[in-house]
Amino acid sequence: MALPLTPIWFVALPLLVAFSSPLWARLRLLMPLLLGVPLTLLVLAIALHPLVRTAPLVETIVIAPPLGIHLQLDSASLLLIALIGLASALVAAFLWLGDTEAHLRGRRAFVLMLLLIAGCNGLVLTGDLFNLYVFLEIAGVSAYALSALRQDAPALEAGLKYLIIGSVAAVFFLFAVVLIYLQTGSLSLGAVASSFGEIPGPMQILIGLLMLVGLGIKAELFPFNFWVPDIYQGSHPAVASLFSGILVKAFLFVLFHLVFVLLADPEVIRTWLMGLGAATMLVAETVALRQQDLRRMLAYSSLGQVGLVTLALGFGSEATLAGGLFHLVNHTLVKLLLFLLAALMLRHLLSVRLADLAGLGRVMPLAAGLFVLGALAVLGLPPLSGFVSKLWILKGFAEAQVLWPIALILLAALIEAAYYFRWIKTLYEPRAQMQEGRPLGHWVYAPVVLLAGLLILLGVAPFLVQDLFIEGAQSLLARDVNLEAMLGARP
Amino acid sequence: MYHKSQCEGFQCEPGLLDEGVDPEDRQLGPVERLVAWLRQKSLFVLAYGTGCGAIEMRPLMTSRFDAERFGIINAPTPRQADVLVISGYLALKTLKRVIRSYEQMQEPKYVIALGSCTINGGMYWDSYNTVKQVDRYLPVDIYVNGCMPRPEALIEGFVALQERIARGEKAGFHRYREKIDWYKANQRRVLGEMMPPDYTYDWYHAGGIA
Amino acid sequence: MIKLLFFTVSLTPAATLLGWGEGLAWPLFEGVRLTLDLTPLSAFFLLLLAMAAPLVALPMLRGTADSPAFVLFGLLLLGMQLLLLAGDFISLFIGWEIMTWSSYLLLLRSARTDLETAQSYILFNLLSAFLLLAAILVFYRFTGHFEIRTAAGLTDWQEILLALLFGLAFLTKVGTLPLHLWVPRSYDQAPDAFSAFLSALVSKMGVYGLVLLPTLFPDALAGLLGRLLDGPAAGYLLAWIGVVTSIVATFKAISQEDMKRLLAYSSIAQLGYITTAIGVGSSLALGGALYQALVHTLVKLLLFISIAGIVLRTGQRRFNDLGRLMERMPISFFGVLIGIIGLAGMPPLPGFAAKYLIFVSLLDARWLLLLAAMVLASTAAFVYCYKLIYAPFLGHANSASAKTATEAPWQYLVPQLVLMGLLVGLGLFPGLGVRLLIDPVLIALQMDPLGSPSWGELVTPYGGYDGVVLMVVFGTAFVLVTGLFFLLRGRMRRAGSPYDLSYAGEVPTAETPLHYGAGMGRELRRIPLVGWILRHSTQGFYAALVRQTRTAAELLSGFYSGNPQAWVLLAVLVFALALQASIGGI
Amino acid sequence: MHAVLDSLAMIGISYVMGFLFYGFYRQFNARVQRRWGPSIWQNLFDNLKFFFKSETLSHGPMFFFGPMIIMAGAFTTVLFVPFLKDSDWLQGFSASGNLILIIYLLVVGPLGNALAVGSSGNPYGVMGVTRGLTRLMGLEVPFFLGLGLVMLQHETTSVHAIMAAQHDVAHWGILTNPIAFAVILLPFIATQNGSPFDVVGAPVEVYAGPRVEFGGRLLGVLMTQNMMMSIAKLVLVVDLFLGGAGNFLILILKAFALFLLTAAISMVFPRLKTEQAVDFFWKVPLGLGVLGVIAAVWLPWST
Amino acid sequence: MLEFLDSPRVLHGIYVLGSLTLFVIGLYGLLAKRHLLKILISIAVMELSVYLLFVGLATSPGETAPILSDGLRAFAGMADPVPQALTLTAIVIGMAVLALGASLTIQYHRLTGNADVTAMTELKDS
Repeated sequence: MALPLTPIWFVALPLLVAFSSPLWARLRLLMPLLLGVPLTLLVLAIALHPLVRTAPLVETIVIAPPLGIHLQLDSASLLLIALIGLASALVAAFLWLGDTEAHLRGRRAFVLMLLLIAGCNGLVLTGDLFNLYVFLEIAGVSAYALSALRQDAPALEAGLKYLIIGSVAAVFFLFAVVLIYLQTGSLSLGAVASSFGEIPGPMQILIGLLMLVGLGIKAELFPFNFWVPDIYQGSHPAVASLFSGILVKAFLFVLFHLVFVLLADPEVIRTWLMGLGAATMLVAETVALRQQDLRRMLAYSSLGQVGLVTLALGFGSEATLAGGLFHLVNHTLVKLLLFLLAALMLRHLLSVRLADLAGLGRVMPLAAGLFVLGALAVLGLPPLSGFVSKLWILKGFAEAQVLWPIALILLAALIEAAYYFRWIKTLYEPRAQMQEGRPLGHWVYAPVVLLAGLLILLGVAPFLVQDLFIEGAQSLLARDVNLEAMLGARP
Repeated sequence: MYHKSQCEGFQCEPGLLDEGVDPEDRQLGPVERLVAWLRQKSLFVLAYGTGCGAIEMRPLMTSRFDAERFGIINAPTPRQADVLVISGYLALKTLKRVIRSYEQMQEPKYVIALGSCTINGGMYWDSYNTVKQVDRYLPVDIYVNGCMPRPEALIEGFVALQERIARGEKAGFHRYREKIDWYKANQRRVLGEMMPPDYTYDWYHAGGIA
Repeated sequence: MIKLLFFTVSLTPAATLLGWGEGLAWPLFEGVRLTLDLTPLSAFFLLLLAMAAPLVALPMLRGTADSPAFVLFGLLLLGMQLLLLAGDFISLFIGWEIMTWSSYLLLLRSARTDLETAQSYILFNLLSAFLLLAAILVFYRFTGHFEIRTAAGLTDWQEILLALLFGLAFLTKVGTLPLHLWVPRSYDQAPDAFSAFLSALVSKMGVYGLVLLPTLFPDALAGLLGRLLDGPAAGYLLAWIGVVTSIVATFKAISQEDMKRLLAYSSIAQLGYITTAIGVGSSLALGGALYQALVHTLVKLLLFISIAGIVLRTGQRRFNDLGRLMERMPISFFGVLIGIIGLAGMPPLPGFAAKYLIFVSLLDARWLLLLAAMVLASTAAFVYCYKLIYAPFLGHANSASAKTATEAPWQYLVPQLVLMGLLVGLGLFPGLGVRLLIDPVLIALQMDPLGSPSWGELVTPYGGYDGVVLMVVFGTAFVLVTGLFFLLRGRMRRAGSPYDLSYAGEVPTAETPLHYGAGMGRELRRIPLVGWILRHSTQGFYAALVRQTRTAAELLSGFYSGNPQAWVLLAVLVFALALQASIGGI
Repeated sequence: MHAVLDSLAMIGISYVMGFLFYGFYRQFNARVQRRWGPSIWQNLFDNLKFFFKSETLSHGPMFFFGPMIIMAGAFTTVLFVPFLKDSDWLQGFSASGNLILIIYLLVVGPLGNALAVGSSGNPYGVMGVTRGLTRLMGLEVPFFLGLGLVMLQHETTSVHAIMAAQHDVAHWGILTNPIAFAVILLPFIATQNGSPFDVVGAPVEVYAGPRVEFGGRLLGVLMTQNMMMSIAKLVLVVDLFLGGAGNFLILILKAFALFLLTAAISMVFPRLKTEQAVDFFWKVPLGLGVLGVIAAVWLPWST
Repeated sequence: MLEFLDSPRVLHGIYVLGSLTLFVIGLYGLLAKRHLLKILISIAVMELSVYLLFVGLATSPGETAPILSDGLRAFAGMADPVPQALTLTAIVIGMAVLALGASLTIQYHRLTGNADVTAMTELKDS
């Protein structure tokens, strides 16, 4: 029996593999599978690309009429799926090749990571609000557990904090879902979207705000993102790289997917979203100036970039959307690179505080060099990919004749430069005495070098992949087409 | 209390002063004559004011005495000066500097000793810390006597010097070059540890050319 | 082997210049296409680059191979070539940024760079870069394309806005007055050979941009207030900015106690002249600006490399610790000598030709007050030029290492000799420089060429001079005088010791403070204007800015308290407020 | 041949003129102070005496070359200033030069000598050089501004053209552009190292100054170039403001008149400290120059 | 006497009031209590209030449970089944989260000897 190429595999495969983990543990196949599953998903996504180009792929798994799980795969979500596959494959490769700590290579980590992948894929794919809640919780629970994985005080603290704030977010989101259902009597995105306009105004606002708070907490927007640095600092950097690389991206995508589908005219909340994005960006970059811990600094930087993406996506013109999506991808790659490097430094030196990293350039030249590369990419300096995406976003704003976001983005980039270059300077501090740490193998660097290569490649030849983002932007904007596809798939 | 334990100056070496004067008049060629004439027309003075004599030097340049009409003008540094006027008693400290200044002047150079204290100790004849007789340490060309001599006397001294220059006589600086060992021995005797370093005078030992 | 490779890499700008065919293009992404093209203007600056790169590379070859530095230098060259060849703004910006960060990383290769220097370097340069990007985007918003060509159909105000943004970006790079904080410290602390490149070439990219501006917006300078006297009114402002920069930087340079810092300030001052000339904007002025750029490149390379040699041999860089190196490092001495003659703009070296053109252009525009101010800067420059040659080479050796130093190694001497030759040659033939280098650029900028009847002559509508005659007269006079004097020298005696000085009857010793190095120019403070300038600095402003930012960061980080209950409380409060605001407000 | 003879003549004339003028200055000064004063030839005697000093101390090659450079600079300066108007003689190489070049040539020599001062190792000498450069910084601004006004008036930097434009008395620069003359007058005295701006090489009081280590024949060279340079400057100002000179006699007359004016001013003012001098130049002559610029350029009737 | 309670509006009003009260109580607990378990319980209470609201508002008086049995073949007169199903799912998920939270709390308490949320200061800005 030929397995049909359907979107359901993106959720089902990791779940299946995760739940049969005892078998794999017995067969000692955990690590190969942890690498293999995302890679399979990535290949699957690439294989589906030609299909999706023409029209969104909508699939409904009927459990019992009228209940069913709607999965909707359009160009934008395909992009996210592929990104999640790629990112988690790279992290898996890092864990495998890098001979990392035992708790990251055990069964629990295996299960939780696959769950996280499944949850994120589900978030991106689902066309149903309640399923969204379910996937949100799946991703959430696995994330809580992942951050507490090391089971020492900081990790447990991070896990607990994450759990508390995540549950609150889930409650808010659930509240919104409940209200939507009570107002419209349906949960399918398509149906809700077509009747969302008929809900009385104040109720719309209430729902919108509840959603915004719920998703805002998860997607790390400004007044709701205070938990982020703690969690990233407490978790293992590799895990944090997953959070920053895929989890946040999935939630961001969900937020904007909802915005563009539910609202007939997204412009009503454009100012809100752009304001939130700008505030996130500026506040995070400013606070990052005084950080002394690499993981925490990267967390703030991640927040700043999320703000930038929000600003770009919130504006909602095609160019900013495409640029925003590209930047999303770039940021994932860069933050993977930086967090994985942080993991290496942590293993080598047992600390990633600023003072302890002084003079690292002599002890770990490759790591330091790659850190510089990553920092340059975050800052959007050519010829690295961050430059292209940032330029794309800025060009979008310029085309739309809106200049204030350009000023804010450049200002934020300047502040960002202030702290990134402080770190770089410290890495190459000539006078520092640095003790030799634990030696690392050469293969450890393979995924990181691959990431760096990707950054350079995307920076030099972005035209190779530009169609992906343009199509993704178009499909996000094409509300009618999406609605039609979703409604048409209704049983 | 001053103890006359050794002879000084003329008492020891009575022939010294006469020895400096060239007995036979040297015949000057026309160029030498011109040069000598030019030299006597322009005297740049380094006035070394060590004592009360210095006060008599100032009026020399004023409107009343107007030494400039003889081509006499003050020079700022020893390098540019032709005439060193030592105007007053010399203590050990000042002697050292006078010698140094003299040796830094460019030849031809002349020394005028102004006042009794400079020439023979004068009223400080029994002081324990002054140098009594400057011509034991530096070759003096003109002695202007008095305590203190008036500016007119000094001008007379200058004029006498000019005449000697114009005649092309051997001057003090020749003597200093020729009898450098004697001068240095005298200087060393009083200065002892305070002698200036060798490089300030060792070229004299090589005949004045280094 | 690596060294050989590196040296080959340093020749690439020359290869690019010689082997450039037609334009290249590279599609970046949707709607953005990079085009590369060689215009006469970029060829002029590329020539400077081609000349300087191997000369700077040579001293870098000494000692153990520093491969990261080599790679970064290669990247820097790549970025600068890209910048110069750019046919559109995006390529320009890419080149600009590559130049910025690779030079920053090169700066970090020095053991002396401290955090503040590094931060100020990168932040000011990124500020410049981001201003440039903002300008490019505004340009795009107004015109709809990225190409570097005369922008048509803009209103006056749009042009002025653009010129302001671009101008600020480029002025930051050349270190114009309130934005110069990064220059002295980074030139001072950079690796010694690389300082030469920073000062001579990297800053010239700002000049390139500034020269580009009038071609982009021919009316921007005259647009605001029309013409003032015989020059553009907005340019008058720019010219004053340049001159004030020169004056302040010159006085600051005089008060420096460190060779490289002095050179850094002098670099700011020299680039101020160029800014002024660009403000005038006539063909004479632009010719002068280009000539000054050329001369300044040569001179600063020469001076920085010579001084790098001194630092290499003595390990000292403060004026107080050096002295009397003339006998120990004669070639370096002549290097610095030629360098300061060029720097001071004295005839017969080409610095005079550049200054002459700029002066005449100011005269032509009837901006006499600017002329006077510029004369002030360029005369005051004599003081620091003299300090630069006196303190290391003349006077008395003031440290043990200065007493035992030997001549710099050949890697340092070869570039010096080449540059000396170039400077003297150019001084001899100022017309040749005009004919070969300046006029093609002016023609390409659609301006009247300066022209020159012969190699030796520099000609302007206001009269000119002949470099060959000048050099020959001076040389003949010198030979004659020296020969005659030598014949009639009489009895000459060499002083027996460096301490054989007429020193008020004293005998100075090694302990006597005889070297007047760092103190030179200190008494200038007693002049009211100079004292005022030297007492003030922009440092306090930037320090306050940093302090404010830190405070803001501290305040904002209060949000990130680490207490989950506070997070929830804030989220709920925001929710309630937003709800109140949007529903209650309706 | 013509060029060689011409050059020699110019050098000789400036030498003799210089010493005679300054001899006169000394006597004039003495008479003002109610004394006899030296003879008019006194400066020449001094100079020749130094040339015939039998001993000269040197501090090394650079110390030796400094006076040579300054002498060569003085020769070059003299040769680039046209002495006569509408004549083949006493032109030197002035056709290949211009006003700005001459102003810069005036400082080439002193800077060369500054090297010699530095290499002597005497801090007092270097102090003197610094003072000289400081004074230069002060005086050059109004001096150049005044000359700028002249250059602007005639729209050329060529001394020949400026001279040619002053074809009769009514067109003399001093009448057509009196402000410019007033502006340059005091700075001009300072360039001549005249009182009250002569603290740099002041003869008696200060054990300092660029010449502190020079003696013997090298000092003679320095004195010579000083005299020649003074004449070059005098002639230059005559060319610019007094309409140049048609023949040698008029040249001497005009130069002497100008010299008398500057000497009279020098004589009656007490010496200023360096920084006082600079401050003075930046206030009074420069202020006057700014007024001149406003009158010449900014006001509506000025074209 | 209590017929007015049968009117859907009143009944729904009571549900709304009740669940909002619960929500606020939960929120209060979340914000004011310092023991981790109490906080977890408060979150559970908040979730519960949302479930109650959902189920309560989705049902009108007189409707029966939507169970297709006993010969009932249609949904007539039954409450909307979807909210009930969803609520069940949500309860399960909430349960899982709560369990995870409780286990983490226990581990944390074992490791550090405290369960006070304000004492969790290992991670903060430096």
